Amino acid sequence: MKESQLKNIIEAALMAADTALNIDRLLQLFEHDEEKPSRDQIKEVIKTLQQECEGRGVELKRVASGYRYQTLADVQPWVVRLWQEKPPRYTRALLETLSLIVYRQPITRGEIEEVRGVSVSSNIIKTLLEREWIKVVGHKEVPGRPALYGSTKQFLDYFNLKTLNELPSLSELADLDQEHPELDLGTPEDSDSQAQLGVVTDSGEIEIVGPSQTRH
Amino acid sequence: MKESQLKNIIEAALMAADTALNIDRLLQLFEHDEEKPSRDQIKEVIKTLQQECEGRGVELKRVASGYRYQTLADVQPWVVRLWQEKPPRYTRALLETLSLIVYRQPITRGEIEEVRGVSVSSNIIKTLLEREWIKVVGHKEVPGRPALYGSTKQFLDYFNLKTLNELPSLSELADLDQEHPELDLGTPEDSDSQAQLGVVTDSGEIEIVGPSQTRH
Amino acid sequence: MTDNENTFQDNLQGELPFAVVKGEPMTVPPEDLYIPPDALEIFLDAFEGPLDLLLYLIKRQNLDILSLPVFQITQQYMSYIELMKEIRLELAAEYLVMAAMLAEIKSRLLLPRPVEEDDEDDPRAELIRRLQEYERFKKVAEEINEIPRMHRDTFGVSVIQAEYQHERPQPTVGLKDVIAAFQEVMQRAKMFASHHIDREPLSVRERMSRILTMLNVEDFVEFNRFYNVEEGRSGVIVTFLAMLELIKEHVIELVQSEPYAPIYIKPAVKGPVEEELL
Repeated sequence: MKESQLKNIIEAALMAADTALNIDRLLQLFEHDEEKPSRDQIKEVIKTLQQECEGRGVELKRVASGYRYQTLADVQPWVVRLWQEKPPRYTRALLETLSLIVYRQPITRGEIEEVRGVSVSSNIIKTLLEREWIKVVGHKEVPGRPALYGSTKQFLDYFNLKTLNELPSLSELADLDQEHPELDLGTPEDSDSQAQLGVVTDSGEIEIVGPSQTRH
Repeated sequence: MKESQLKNIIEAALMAADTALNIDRLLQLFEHDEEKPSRDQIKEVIKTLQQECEGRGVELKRVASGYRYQTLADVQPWVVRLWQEKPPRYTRALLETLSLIVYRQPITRGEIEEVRGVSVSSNIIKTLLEREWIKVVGHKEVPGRPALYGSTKQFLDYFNLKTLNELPSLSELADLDQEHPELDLGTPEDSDSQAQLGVVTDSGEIEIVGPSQTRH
Repeated sequence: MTDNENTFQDNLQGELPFAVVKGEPMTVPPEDLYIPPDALEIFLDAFEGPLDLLLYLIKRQNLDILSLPVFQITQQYMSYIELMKEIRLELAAEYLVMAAMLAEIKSRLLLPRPVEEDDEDDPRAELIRRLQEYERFKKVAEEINEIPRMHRDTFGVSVIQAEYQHERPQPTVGLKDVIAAFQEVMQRAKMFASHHIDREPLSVRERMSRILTMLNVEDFVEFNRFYNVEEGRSGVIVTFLAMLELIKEHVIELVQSEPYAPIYIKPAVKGPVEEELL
């Protein structure tokens, strides 16, 4: 197969598909051919196609589940007028719940409520599940065996991300001990020793240890 | 608006839309802009975009209702494999209907429903007719003159049968039933007598007589 | 504690400093903190809970959480709760829990401190930890909201396929499947048929006539009297089916004066319908 033909097939397939396609899926298109392209060849073609998008209104983007052509954010204000309905807006409650699930997965609903200080409506969880942004990844072995939620590939796809590492990092918790050894909590009486928060963060994967984090 | 931006917007819109867009529709995208492009400008941009497709896997095609990007015929054999699902499976309802038509032909839909105890969806009959496994062999002379269905040569071909006589006979089925009333009736492996079927067939044209045909 | 309450009331009346911000006493709440009572509900809706409200109160005064003047914030928070109570707003439990927590902190601050205090029990530290924790996720949620999102900021490209007669794969069927289907349907049909043929002596049609005959004699017959125990289960079923059939044809009616009272059958119309059936 000529390289130009290979390129055309892959371009057309990526444009015609309604989901992102990964290399495996693209390789399958050629499984009946005598002369199958190699994985590297396909990657090479994708690189070329990505370059060809430069300066255009669409890009060939790599997201979690593969590659997809999508319109650029620059042209969005005009393109969005093709559709009558407005894209859905999500409430703060939903976004906060989503953030907790994404950054603290696997997490139970109760644990989300603990951090947010309010109950999480079933509707929010339902919406997130229906959108397939979250899924039940297991159950916590405590009374009631509550579901543990985690994020999905679809969530990453939807937010144009390849991996969780691309998410904004959680702001670091100020270490009360170090920064304010004699913290004045604004009270008449000083408190000279603080709770050990013992929080260790790094962007993406978040591990939290310490007495205040007794989520198991 | 710069021409490059105009081009990008139109390219993105045409690619994102799931239908063809005509010039009017494209003009509408800019109705909130201070500086609206002219009809001619849009036509010009479309011409440029069409040229840019040369040698690629997609083309910007003018169809009756407007312009749309579509994959080139050359790449279709590969692109269609994206949708190549496993062949669907037939439902039990369809198989039962088919078997009644084969064993009890000529039979009306009403008669099939009588035996099955449930109504037969039009879809099932349509599918069987489209598959050319059954055909209308006549009409019953009762009110409404319902169609009488029979099996076809294609049906025999598909199942590698020379004649319907090669089908296991009704009595065989009945015997099995009696011998193993507790069984859910596995399929008989081969059939060497079909005398009791009372079916006189020659492939294609079917005449049926016999005690099992007392459906009124 | 009465002291507290007095202070609290005073604050509401604006006679004492409302808050002390960076050492400066404030006697009037900042304007953006003023909530007309009837807007409270909307106001509450604007917050994602008590932590969010507390964060708001802190932000409005440009305070660092870490130097949180728990005392003043507590006053402020409590005054909101008080306001909510005044207009008898159904208070979200979470807000009240937070109020209790703040009240606890306040009371501790006013009491002499025990020498050995367990850090983990310090409600102030706990509150600050929770506020910080919540704030992180509040922030990151806002950031996530800014990420270009499909259908809002970007759109998938969906190019139409060229005309192409692509053969849809047809399901494959084995002859065995067809035969098995036939056996199944015949078996079912047999069961179906036996109800009609074997129980001929108790035909529904005939039973319908009998019911109507009974109703010819008496206008109003108790439901149970139509059922004859000696006929067994099948007899009961046939009678019941006959009744349902008659009801469907609007020939008879069921009457019940009150729940669990005896059910009576009476003819719906008299005359021609019965004759037709008989």
